[in-house]
Amino acid sequence: MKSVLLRGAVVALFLGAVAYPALAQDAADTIKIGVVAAESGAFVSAGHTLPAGVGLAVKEINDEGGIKVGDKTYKLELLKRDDRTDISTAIAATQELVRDEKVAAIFGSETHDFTLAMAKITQPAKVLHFAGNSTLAKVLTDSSVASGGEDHYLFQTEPQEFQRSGSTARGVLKLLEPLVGHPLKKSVLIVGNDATGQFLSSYYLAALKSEGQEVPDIIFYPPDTTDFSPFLTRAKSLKPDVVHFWYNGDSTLTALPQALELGVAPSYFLFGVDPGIWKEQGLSADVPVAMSCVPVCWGESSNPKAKAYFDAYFAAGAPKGVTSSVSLLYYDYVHFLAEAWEKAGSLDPDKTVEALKTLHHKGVVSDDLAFNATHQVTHATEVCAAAPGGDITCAMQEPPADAPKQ
Amino acid sequence: MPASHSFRSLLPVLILLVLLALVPLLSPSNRFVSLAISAGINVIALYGLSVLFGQTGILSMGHAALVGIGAYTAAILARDFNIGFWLSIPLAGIMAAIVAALIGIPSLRVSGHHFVIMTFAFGQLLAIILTNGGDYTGAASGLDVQQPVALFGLSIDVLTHYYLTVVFFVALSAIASWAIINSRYGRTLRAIRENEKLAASLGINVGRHKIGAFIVSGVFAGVSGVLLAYFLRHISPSQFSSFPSIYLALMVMIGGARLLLGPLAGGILVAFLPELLNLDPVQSRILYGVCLIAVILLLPNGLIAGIIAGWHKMFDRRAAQPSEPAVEREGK
Amino acid sequence: MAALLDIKGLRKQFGGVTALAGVDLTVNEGEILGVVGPNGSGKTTLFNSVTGVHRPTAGTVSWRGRDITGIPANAVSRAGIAYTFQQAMAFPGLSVFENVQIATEHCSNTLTNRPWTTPASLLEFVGLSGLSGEKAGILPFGRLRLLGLALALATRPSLILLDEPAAGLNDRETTTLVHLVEQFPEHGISVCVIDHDMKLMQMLCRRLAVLDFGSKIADGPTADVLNDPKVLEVYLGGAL
Amino acid sequence: MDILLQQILNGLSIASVITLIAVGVTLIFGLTGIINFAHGEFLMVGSIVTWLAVANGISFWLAILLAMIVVAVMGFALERGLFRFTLERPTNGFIVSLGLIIVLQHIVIFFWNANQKSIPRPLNTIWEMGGVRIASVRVMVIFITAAVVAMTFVAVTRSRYGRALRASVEDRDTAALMGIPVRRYITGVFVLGSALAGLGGGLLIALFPITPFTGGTMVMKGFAVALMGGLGNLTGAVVAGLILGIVEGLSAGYGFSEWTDAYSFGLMILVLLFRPNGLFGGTSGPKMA
Repeated sequence: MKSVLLRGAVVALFLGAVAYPALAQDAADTIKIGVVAAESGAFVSAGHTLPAGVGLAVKEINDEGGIKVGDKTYKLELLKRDDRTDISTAIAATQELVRDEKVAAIFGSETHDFTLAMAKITQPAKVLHFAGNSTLAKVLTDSSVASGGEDHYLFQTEPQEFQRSGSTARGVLKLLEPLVGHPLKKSVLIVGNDATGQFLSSYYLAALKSEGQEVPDIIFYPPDTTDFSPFLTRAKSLKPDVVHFWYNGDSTLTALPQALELGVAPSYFLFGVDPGIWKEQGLSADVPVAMSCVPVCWGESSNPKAKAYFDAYFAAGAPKGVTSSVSLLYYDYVHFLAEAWEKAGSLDPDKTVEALKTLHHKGVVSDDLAFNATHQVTHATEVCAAAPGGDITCAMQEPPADAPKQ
Repeated sequence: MPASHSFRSLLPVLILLVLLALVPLLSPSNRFVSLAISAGINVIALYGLSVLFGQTGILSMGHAALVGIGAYTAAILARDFNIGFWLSIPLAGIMAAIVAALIGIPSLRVSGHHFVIMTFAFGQLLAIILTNGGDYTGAASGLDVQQPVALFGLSIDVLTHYYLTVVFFVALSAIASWAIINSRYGRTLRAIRENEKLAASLGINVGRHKIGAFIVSGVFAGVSGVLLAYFLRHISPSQFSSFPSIYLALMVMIGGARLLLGPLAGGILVAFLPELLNLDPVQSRILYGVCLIAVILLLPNGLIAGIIAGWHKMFDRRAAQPSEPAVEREGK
Repeated sequence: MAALLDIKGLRKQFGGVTALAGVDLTVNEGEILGVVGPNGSGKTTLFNSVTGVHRPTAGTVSWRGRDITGIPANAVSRAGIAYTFQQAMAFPGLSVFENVQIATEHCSNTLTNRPWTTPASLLEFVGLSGLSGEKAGILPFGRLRLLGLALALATRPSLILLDEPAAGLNDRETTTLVHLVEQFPEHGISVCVIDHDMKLMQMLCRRLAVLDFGSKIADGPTADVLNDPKVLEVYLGGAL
Repeated sequence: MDILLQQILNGLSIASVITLIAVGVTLIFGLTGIINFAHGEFLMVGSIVTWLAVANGISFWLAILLAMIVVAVMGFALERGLFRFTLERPTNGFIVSLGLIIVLQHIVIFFWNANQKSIPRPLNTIWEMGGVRIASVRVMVIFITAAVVAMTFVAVTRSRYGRALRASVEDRDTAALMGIPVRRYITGVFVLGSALAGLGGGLLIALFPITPFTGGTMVMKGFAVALMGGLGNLTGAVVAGLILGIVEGLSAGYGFSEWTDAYSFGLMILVLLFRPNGLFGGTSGPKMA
């Protein structure tokens, strides 16, 4: 019997050693901010931009001496947690940041369903939660964001989808038509079949139709497709004027050469592909290609402040990638939050939410960043177009005032 | 086999579970408790897999799909029929068991790797069906679980309370698994694992028992799915496709599929090993991969068998392998 | 004595090869029947076709008057026919005790007048009690055969089919085997043995059937069969 | 009409890529008894080596050769270093390969980040016959695959080594008794399979941009085809690859596109149900329990 008891005890000790106690008490006047994102695993290409963007903003704020809230000045302390592209780790990291570290705000994550699961922890704990997933619109309703609602402290740092889709559709058609030389009447969508793809395409389809486009088909492909030729041939059979690739930059860049090979359409639109990548990889096309970036392009931008931001962003060591501009969905809103705290004069979550809803923040993406009634931002979208063999022109597109009739 | 003898093999697990239940007294960090809950939920599914693979010798790479069935059943029951946590446990268990039986039927004709890749295909098919299931399955964005969890009025949603609920279900799974291993049914499954032809010649209906093993493994997976749905509060198809299934197979093997402590050890190791390596995220993943390789090369029979063998050597008792059936080492 | 097992016109075709070309054979209650024949004469195929390992191409197998042609292996065992395999088989990863325990747990007939119903008594009977804790996989070949016998007996059969039970045994082990098998009829277990060890068959069987190229060429008391010219010519290549 | 022809041609091109992966898998899986789920990462390493070589000015053809050599050497080191110890218990080889997946992916991320990498296409001409277009680079891949499969087929089935190899998988001990140096053959086939993965990786990056995670998803189809065709059976791998390629091409082209993968997985389940050991019957592969 003795040996059996001993055996159980040793294994338990191994477990006990792992339960390291909560970290040492933090310094007096710092505010903790958490970031949960994929810094390893399959989503690292999108995830790494979050800590990079937030880290840059926090450094800038601390370098300027921190923020004055009420009569005290605070420095910001950034806590980065890798979710390893695994929902259980994302949940554990959120529990740690909310309950152990008692952070004032959380940014992340890059994956739609991770963010929703995280929100179930941050919201009851009254922790401000900023995320750039456009699909948050599904949960952000007037009742859920009202005080006492289940998403009162949740903010979507991307425009309402009908606005982004509307301005994108308008921009794409406006930029491509002169390059193609004849009016564009028929569009076909080729979209990745996952949460974001399904959500975005429903709005973009409506936006195209409201621009007078005939859209005979939306072709969904399994998210990790590499050989797109069957889908592209199917699109070709519909004889479209424009083929619109949504939304994952990597998949779109895999599909484009195959589309050019098959000569599918006289022009293409690549959502989420940055002109910077277009030039970096020396891509070229014998037909006009439009591109749009989320939210602003780093390769070629008509937005003066974007260049300064991205120079600092890449200088801080982040690799140049298709998703580098996603960092802006987080960078601007650290400054926005800091300004809200200063305006509210207190760190109280409810006061901060009120400040966030009334403030108009001058950020990189736009000089007039503001959250609407359902905690979503409204700003213009940047669409660029590359003429065959060459120069890229970009232009900001203003969003439509209200959603097209469904 | 004298009953007291086989009870002895349950004792280490019970002791370990009591210790695990006392962990909240050490006021561990919330991160630890959250990871422990996720690990515990995996362990419940692993006990199902240990009956299927450890006892019956059938490896399945679609076990996470069955957990998914459990989770989605719980979410849909809560959404459409307002059925809460406790009632959805048996219902989800039954649903997962039915799907498990369906996945099991081909195992009567196809065996070995051909069957493994088939279960892999089933796992992928389920993820595709859920992704394209429209509003009913919440399509690719998945489903929310709004129902609160309470027991006799006490809210379980507090982390440590949920942790204790998970430990309770892990204990239930361990005891059920122990009961199966030491029962006539368990011996029948082991006979099928060791030599199907001989088993049939002794009157064992091999086909029916194989399907039975799938059904049992499905029940464990379904219960695990309910606990997962109510813990994450939001489930989506990508959590139950092929790689999660491959990881469940990894956990049960690295722990020791045939031993009562195997699933527990495998689940805890795979969940907490990354915690010990907190270098830069990418470097710690490299180290994590290396550690997995090291563990299985140094302890080919799995963690528990390795610990037991090391234990005997350390106390230089006779190194012959212990004879209780439940603690036998993995044979060829 | 009623015919326990009655095989009529049993044929078995493997592709172009005719392993059994219409064999008639009966085994009576309380009898020890021997089936002999040169290698490849269809002895094992006969067994496999009765025990459900193979499905016969034609012919019928009836057991106590009931047609059991082609029923699955586990149904044959439940009907009360037990058998050992040519290559001695056991559950290698499990202990000897557990091997036999499994067999006793799956015997469904409720015949109580069988002596060996508990694992301990079975192991005692075949002389393996000392090894009950050992893994079956490490048993030497001779003991593996005895374990196979114990497994078959554990299902409380009315008829036991032994496929070359003495293969690989030394003389001492063969005599103990013969001594064990001889006791079976007293306990209501009829026996049918396949072997080509004539010395063993003479010791054990009172009746012999001879197979050659898939058909039966002789069937009768052991002494007569051994002097039958056809058997001598085919089997022993000339006078004994 | 030309659309149907184009879809069949697309299917043929998909088939060639999947078959090239399946040949490596069916060799290693079927003939050495090693369960290497990291075969996809071997492919990815082949792509990365090709990318690095081309980026440093080396011609594409030399780069592919380099990729084959590097991955072959890596295969040799991993077989000698790790998989040699798991021959007795293949399921442990499966765990080692899972660990390798994580290690190889994250080493590449550590040195060359996780962004998408591509090389300029070695051949740019695109042929067009009556509305049906095929890129010369895809035809190149089809021909190289056909050549590679033919050469491996001769090596494995016709030659002395091939027969000895298949014998050693059926029963390692008996083969050893007959004087077949089983250990050396297993290493030899593993290295050959790795070299094929290197070649596959090089051709893959010639067709599509790759990320450190592309290998993982591609290899699952390779496993499916290897098992559908029959483990260790090269003819089976080619035929099953063709079937899967055409089904995928037509289902994406004409069926419900979001169910494309469902068709190929469903097809695989049906084939295995009716031909439990694969279309052409192969070895049962490494032991399981």
